[in-house]
Amino acid sequence: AVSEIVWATWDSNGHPEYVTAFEKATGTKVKLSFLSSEDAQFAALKTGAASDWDVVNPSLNQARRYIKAGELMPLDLAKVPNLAHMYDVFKATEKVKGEDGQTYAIPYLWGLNPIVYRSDIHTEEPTYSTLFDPKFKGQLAMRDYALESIAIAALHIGIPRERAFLLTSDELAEVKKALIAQKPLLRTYWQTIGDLTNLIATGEVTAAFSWRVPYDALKDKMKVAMAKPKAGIMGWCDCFAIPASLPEEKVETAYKFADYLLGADYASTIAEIGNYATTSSIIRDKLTPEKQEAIFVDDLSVMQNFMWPEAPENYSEWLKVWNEVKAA
Amino acid sequence: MTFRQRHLALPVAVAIVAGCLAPLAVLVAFSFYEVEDFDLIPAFSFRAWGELATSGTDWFLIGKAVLSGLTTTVFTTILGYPVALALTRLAASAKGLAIIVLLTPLYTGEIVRIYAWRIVLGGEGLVNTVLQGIGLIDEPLKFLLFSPFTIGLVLTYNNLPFMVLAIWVSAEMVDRRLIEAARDLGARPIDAFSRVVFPLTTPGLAAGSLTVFALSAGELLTPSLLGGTSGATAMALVDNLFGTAFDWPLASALALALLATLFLVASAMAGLLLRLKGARAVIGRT
Amino acid sequence: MGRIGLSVLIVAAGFLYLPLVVLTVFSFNDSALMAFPLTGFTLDWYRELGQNDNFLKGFVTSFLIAQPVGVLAMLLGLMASLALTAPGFRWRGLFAILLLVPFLVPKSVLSIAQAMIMSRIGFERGATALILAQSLVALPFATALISAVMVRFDGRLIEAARDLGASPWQAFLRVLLPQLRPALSGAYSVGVILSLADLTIAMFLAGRTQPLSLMVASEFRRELRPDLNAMQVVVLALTAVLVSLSEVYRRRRLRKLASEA
Amino acid sequence: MEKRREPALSPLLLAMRSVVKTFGRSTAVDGIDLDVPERAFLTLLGPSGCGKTTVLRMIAGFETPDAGDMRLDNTPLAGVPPERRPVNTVFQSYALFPHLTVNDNVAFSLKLRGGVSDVAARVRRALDAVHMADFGDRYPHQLSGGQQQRVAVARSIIAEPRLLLLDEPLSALDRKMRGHLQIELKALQRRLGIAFVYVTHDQEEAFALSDIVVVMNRGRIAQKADPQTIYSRPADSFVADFIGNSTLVEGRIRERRGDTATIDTPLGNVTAPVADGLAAGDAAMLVIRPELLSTRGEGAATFASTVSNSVFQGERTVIQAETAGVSLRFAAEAPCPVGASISLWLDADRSFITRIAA
Amino acid sequence: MEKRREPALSPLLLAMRSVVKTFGRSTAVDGIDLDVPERAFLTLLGPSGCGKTTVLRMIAGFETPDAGDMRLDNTPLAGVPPERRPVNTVFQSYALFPHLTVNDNVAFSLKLRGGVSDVAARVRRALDAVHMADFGDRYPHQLSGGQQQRVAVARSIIAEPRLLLLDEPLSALDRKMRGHLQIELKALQRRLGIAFVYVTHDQEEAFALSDIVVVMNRGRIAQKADPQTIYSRPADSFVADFIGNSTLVEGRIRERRGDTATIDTPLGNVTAPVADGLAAGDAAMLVIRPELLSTRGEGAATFASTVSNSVFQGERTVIQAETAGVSLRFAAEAPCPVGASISLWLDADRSFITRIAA
Ligand SMILES: Nc1ncnc2c1ncn2[C@@H]1O[C@H](COP(=O)(O)OP(=O)(O)OP(=O)(O)O)[C@@H](O)[C@H]1O
Ligand SMILES: Nc1ncnc2c1ncn2[C@@H]1O[C@H](COP(=O)(O)OP(=O)(O)OP(=O)(O)O)[C@@H](O)[C@H]1O
Ligand SMILES: NCCCCNCCCN
Ligand SMILES: [Mg+2]
Ligand SMILES: [Mg+2]
Repeated sequence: AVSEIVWATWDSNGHPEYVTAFEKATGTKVKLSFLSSEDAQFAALKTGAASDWDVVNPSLNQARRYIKAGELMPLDLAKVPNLAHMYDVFKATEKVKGEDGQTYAIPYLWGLNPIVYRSDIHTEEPTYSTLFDPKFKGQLAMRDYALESIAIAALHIGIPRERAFLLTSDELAEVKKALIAQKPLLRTYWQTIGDLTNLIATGEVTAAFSWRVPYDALKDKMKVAMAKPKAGIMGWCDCFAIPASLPEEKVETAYKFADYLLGADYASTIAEIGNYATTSSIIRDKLTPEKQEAIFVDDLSVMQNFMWPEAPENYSEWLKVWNEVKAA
Repeated sequence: MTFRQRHLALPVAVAIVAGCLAPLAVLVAFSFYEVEDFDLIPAFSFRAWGELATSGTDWFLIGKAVLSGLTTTVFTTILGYPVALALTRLAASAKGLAIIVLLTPLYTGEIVRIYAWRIVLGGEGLVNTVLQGIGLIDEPLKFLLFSPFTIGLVLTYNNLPFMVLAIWVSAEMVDRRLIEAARDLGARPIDAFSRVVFPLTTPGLAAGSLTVFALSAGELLTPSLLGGTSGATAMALVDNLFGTAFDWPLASALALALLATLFLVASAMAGLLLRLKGARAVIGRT
Repeated sequence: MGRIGLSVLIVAAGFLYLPLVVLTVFSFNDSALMAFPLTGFTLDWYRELGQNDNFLKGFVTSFLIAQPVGVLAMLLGLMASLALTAPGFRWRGLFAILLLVPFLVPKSVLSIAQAMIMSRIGFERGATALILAQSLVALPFATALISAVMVRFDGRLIEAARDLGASPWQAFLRVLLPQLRPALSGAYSVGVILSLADLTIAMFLAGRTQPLSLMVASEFRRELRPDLNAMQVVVLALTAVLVSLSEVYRRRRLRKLASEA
Repeated sequence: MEKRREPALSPLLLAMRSVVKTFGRSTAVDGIDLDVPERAFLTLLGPSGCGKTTVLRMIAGFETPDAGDMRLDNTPLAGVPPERRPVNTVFQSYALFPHLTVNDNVAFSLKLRGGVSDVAARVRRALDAVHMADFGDRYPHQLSGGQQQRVAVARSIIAEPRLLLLDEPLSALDRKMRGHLQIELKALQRRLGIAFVYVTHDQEEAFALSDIVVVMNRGRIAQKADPQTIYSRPADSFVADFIGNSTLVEGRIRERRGDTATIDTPLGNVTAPVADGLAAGDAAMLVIRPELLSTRGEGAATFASTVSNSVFQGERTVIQAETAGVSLRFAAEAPCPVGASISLWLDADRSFITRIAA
Repeated sequence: MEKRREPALSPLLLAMRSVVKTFGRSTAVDGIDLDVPERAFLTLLGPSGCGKTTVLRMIAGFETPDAGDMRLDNTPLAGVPPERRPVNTVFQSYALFPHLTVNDNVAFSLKLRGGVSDVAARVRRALDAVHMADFGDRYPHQLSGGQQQRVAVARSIIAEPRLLLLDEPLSALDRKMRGHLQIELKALQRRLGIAFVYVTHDQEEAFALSDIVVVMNRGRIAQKADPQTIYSRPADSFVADFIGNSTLVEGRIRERRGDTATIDTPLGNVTAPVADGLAAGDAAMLVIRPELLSTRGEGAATFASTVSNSVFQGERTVIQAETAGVSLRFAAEAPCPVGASISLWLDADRSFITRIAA
C-alpha cells in the first residue's frame, strides 16, 4: 500500500483530526499541504511546482480552467461508491466535466457565503444594497475578489440574479461605476476570512460580504448575525481532484480518499468541528435539527437559491474592471 | 591566468544569470505568447505589450510602486541617520547587542506584525484609546488605519532597520578625527554632519536606499492588509494576472515593465548618490 | 555616549518594539480576539502552542533554511563586493547592473519562472531550491552592505600587510576581514531575515518542506488566534537567543580564523 | 577679525588650573597649570607620550578634563563645544577631509561661517603662504605627506582664530620649507595678534619662535620659562638632559656662595651658577652644554680626555670624549680622530648646577 | 637570516634605471638612476613633494614604474608582488593595523611566516629597541603620535628584511628619543647587514647616519655622494641651497686655475675651490656655509656688515647680517644687537663655487 498521500487543501477542510479515520482504515498517512490561495494552487499546478501533491482541491466554479489546462486526471466514478449519497445539485453539475464529457473533479464540501454583520448596529437585516449605503460609510467591507464583488454590485444595481455572472460590457461599465462609488464607503477590502474576522472583532467593520467563519468565531463574544440576502445567496463548493501527473501506483489510494471525503466519518467530524456540510447526504438525518440548521441542510431548498459563482466567458474583462476599481 | 580579485565576479555572475536572468528570459518569451483556454500558445504576439502600453491602471500602479519606494527611502533616510550615528557612539562591546536589538523586530513574521499594527492604529486601538483617554480627541482618528498614511508608516517601520544597518556600517568607517577637525573649524554638529559625515557615508546611504527602495516598491502584504481601499499595488496586480486571470503574457509584460522602471529609478538614485561631490573622491580611491 | 544619542536610541527602540509589545501583551490576553479592551491574563495560548508540534517543526525548518541563506548571501556578497572594488575590473559597471536585477525583480514572477525551469530540468523543489533562490534574492542586499564598507577601507593597511609578507589572501583574512566584521554580520542577518520573512518564494519553491511563514499564512487564512501571537513571541525569543549565540560563535570563529591564517 | 586690540598688559587668554586627564589606568595629563597670555607664542616640548597632544585636545574641546579648571578670557570652558571656542588646530594627524579638494578643505571654515565674500582669494592667500597654491584642485590622497601637512596648516590659519593650536605642524617638512613656514607663521601671529600653542620636537624651532617654552614630562610641567632661561638655567636634570646635548655630571654641593656654588664631581670641583634652593651637602647635577667645551679655550677647568666618537653633522662635527668615566659631548668644526688625546676647557661660569629630577 | 655573507665588493642590492612614475598629469619621479649597494645606508633628501615616497613605494612594490628598469640582486622586480620582495617599509603614515594590539602589529610578519618559535621574545626585543615594551597591549588609537611611529619602526625591523625602507621614521620623535633610535637602527643595520633606504628631513640625521646621500629635486636626482661631499661640494646651487644654511651669492667666474677659481660677486672677488666644468665667463654661485663666517677670524675676505636679525636657537644664535645687498647667515655663540656694525671674516678656502641649477 501507499504509505503517504499529500492532500493540498484548505486548512479548514483538512484538520488533522478530520483524516485520522482514513489513516486508521487504510494505513496510509495523509499529509496536509495548505493552500494559500486558489490562484496559487492553479499556478503551482501550471508551473509544475505541484508535483508533490497527490490530491488537489479546485473549487467548483474554477474547476473548468484546471480541466482546460489539462492539469487534472479524468476520473473513474465507479471507484467512488459513496457518490451515490451525493445531493443532486452536485451530481448534476456540468462544471466538473471536460469537453470530452468525462468527469475530472468531485464536489465534496460546500457552504454559503452570507453577509455577516453586527446586529447591535444594523437593526435591519442587511441586504447587498446595505454594502453600498452611505449611512454606513467607513464600516463596510467587500472581499478582494472580482467574481463575487462584481456580481454583488450587479445585483445591487438591479441586474437579475440569472444574469449576474453574464454581464455585457455596458453593464460591466455600470457596475464599475457603482463599485468606484462604493470605495469611499469601505473600510477596506478583506483578503482572507481570518482577516475579516479580525476586522469585525475589532470594530472596524460592521457589515461585510463574508464567509460563515466570523459568525462562528464571534457569536459568543459579540452581537453578530448572518444575513442570507434574498437577491441571491453566493454558494461555494470545493472539489476533489487528482493531478494529471499522479503516478499510477497512487491512483487507487486517491480514489479511496475521494470515497472517504464523501463518507460518514469525514462528514460528521467536519460538521461537528467546522460547521460545514459535505456534498453527501449520508449523515444528514442523524444530525440534530440545530446542527442541521447551522450547516444549512435543514431546508434543502437553500441549494436551489444558491448562485454558484461561475467564471464568465469575459472573465478577463471582469478582472480588469476589478483591478481598475481597486487602483481608482 | 593567475587568480585576481576581480575574478570573484564570475561565480556570482553565473549564479545571477542562471538563477535570475534565465527565468527572466522565460518571462520575456511568455510576454509574446497568446493564451487560449488556459493554455499558453507560443505565438509572436504583441497583444500583451499593446494592452500594457494602453493600460492606465498598469502604469498608474507602476508609478505608485516607484513613489512608494522613493517616499519610504526618504523617510527611512531621515529617521535612519540619527539612529545609525547614535549607534556608532556606543561602546564597542554594546554594538553586537545593538545589531540584534535593531534587527529582532524583523524576525517576527510579517503577517503577525501587520495585525499588531491593526491593534495599535485601529479605531478602537491603542493610539486612539490613549488619545481619547487623555482627551486630545473625541472621535477616533480613522486615517491612522487603512489609509496611505498607514502604508507609509508601516513601510517605514519595515525598512528602517535595513537603512540604519547600511548607514551604520558605513559611518563606522568615518574617522572620528575628521569630525573633530570639522568641529574645530567651527562646524556645529549639524554642519559636521552635512559636510563631513554625510558625504563620507554616501556609499552606505546608497546601499540602504537601494535596499529600501527595492523592498518597499515590491511590498504587497502591507499595502493590501493595512492600506484599506488604497492598497492596490503593481505586485498584487502581477500576482493577480498570473494566478487568477491566468494571463501570463500580460503578467510577464507587466512584471518586466515594472522591473525595467524600478531598475531605471534605482540606477538613477544610486548614480545620483554616488556622484555627490564627496562620494566620488571616496570611491575613486579603491 | 551623549544624552542626545541615547534618547535617539530609546525613541527608535520604542518605535521598533511597539508592535512587538502589543503582540506580546495579546499573547497573554484571556480572549481569542485580538481587540481592546484586554480581558484578563492567561497562559492558554502558550499551552495550546505547546501542543501543536507543527509550529515547532515549522520554526525549525525555517531556521535551518535561513542559516545557509544568511551564510550564502554573506559569502556571495563578499565575493561580489571584492570583485566590485577590485582594481582594473573592466566589467564593473555591467556587473553592478547584473547585481541589481535580483534586487528589483518581482519575486512572485521570478519564482514562478524559476519553478518552471526547475521542473523542466528536473531539479526538485524543496529546501535546497528554496535556499538557493532566497540566497539569490538576498545577495544584492548583502553586496550593497559589504561594498559600502569596502569602498571606504584604507588601502594603505593592505599595502602594509603585503609589505610585511602577507599574500593577498592573507592580507584579506588578517586585515580586511576583521574590519568587515560588522558589515558581514549585517549581511548575514539580512539574509536570515529575508529568508524567515519570505512567503512568496516559498509558495512556489518550498515543495514538501513547510517553513513557518507558509504555515502562518495558511493558518491566518482561517482565523487569527492569539496562539499565533504566542508563537511569534516564542519565535522572537528563540531567534534572539539563537542569533546571539551564533553571533558569539561567529565572532569567535572569525577571530580564530584571522589568528590562524 | 582684522582689527585687533593693542595689548595693554598682555592679559591672560587661556588659563588652565590643576588639569588632569586619564585614559583608563594611564594618566596622560597629571595636574598642570598653564597660562597663555594674549598674543603669546607658547611652545610645548617634551618626550613622546608626555601629554602634549592631550593638552591641546583639551584646549580645543575634544577631551574633557577629569579634574581642574580651564578658562578662556576668564570664562569657564567646561561645556563649550569645540565649534564655539575661538580656537583652531593643526592636527598631528592632519585630519584632512578626504572627500574635499585642497581648496575646499581650506575654505571649510569660511564657507561654514557664510557671508564671506572673498573666499577664493583668501584660500589662495592661505595656500600661497604654505607654498601650495598649485595644488588647489587635488584631493588629499593625491598629495605627499609634507604637502598634506601644509594644507592642514593653511586650513587652520584661514579662520584667524584667537588661539591657534599647532601639533607638530612642520614635522613632515624639509628644513628649507620649515624655515619659510616658520617665518610665515610668526608673521601671521604678529599681524593678527593670535596666540599660539605650539608643539614641536625641533628645539631650534622652539627656541627661535617662542616667547614661552613649557617643558613637560610624564603629564606634568617640568619648567615654564623664556627660551634663554630654559636653556641656560634648566629647572632640573630632566630639563637639562632633554634640552640640547648637554653632558650631565652628578655631584654633591660643597659650598654655596650667593648665586654660585662649588660642586664636587668625578671631574673634580667646579664652581658655577646654581639653582635656587640647593644648599651645601645636597646631591646635584652639573650641566655642561656642548658649546662650553672647547679644545682651545680660556676657561678655568681643564680635562685631559680621549676622543671616543666623532660624527659629521654638516655645519659641525659632534665629538664625544671620555674623562674620569664621564662622556663629554661638544661640537667641533672639524672631525677628530677617534682615540686622540685632547685637552678640553670648560667655560664653568656659563655652566649650571641644578637639582636632580625626581 | 641571521647568517650573512661577508661583503666582497659591496655588490649591488638594488639597481634602478631611468625609472619614471607619473600620476595623471603630474610627474612624481622623472627618470632616476639609483643604486643601493648591499649593507649600505642610503638617505634620500629633498623638498616636500619631490618624489621620495614614490621612490620607496616603487621599491616596495606598491607602484609600478611607468618606464625604466628595477632589479634586486640583479633580478628584475617587475611583476614581483610586495610580499615576495625581501623588503620592509616604515610607512610615512605608519599604517598600523587598527584592530590589532601593539604586540600583534609587531608580530604580524612573524606569525605570517609561521614556525617562528620565539615570537613573543622577538616582539619584546623589537619593542624594547623602540622603548615601547610597556605598551604591548594597547591598540594604536590609544597611543600618542610618536608612540605609533615607534611601533611602526618595530613592526618593520622584526622581519629582518634584506632592504629596509624608512619614510621619515623618526619625524614624530623628540631629539632625545630620535638619538636613541638612530643608534638602535644603525646597530641593527650593522648587525644584520641590512641595507637601508632612508627618508628624512633632518639633515644632521642624514649626515650622521648615511653612507650615501641622494638629494632629489622635482622627481630627479640632483646629487648622489657621501655626506662630506654633499656638504662641502654641492653639485649645484639647488643642493647648496637645500643643504645647511648657506648664503648663496651669484657671480661670474673671472678666471680658473686648476681646482680653484676667482669669482666676481657683489661682495667682491673671492677665490675658492670650484666645481668641475665651470670655466671663466660662466655664471656661477658662491656657496658660503655659516661656519665659514666669523666675527674674529683670520680668513682672507672681510666684509663690513650690519646685523639685521639675531635668533637664539639654544646651542647657538643665528645671526643675519647685510652687506652689499647680500644677506649673510652665520652662527654665533652669543646674540648680537640688531643694527650693530660688525666685520665678518670669510674662510674662502673652504667655501665653494658651484653651477647654477636649472
Ligand atoms: N596619487 C597621486 N596622485 C597625484 N599626484 C600624486 C599622487 N601621489 C603623489 N603625488 C604627487 O607626486 C609628487 C611626489 O610625491 P611623494 O609622496 O613621492 O613626495 P615626497 O618626496 O615623499 O614628499 P614629502 O616629503 O612631502 O612626503 C608630489 O608632488 C605629489 O603631489
Ligand atoms: N585614547 C587613549 N587611551 C589610552 N591612552 C592614551 C590615549 N590617548 C593617549 N594616551 C596616552 O596618553 C599619553 C599622552 O599622549 P599624548 O598623545 O598627549 O602624547 P604626546 O605628548 O602628544 O606624544 P607625541 O609627541 O608622541 O605625540 C601617552 O602615553 C598615550 O599613550
Ligand atoms: N474561491 C475559492 C473559495 C474556496 C473557499 N473554500 C473555503 C473553505 C472554507 N474554509
Ligand atoms: Mg602628540
Ligand atoms: Mg613622503
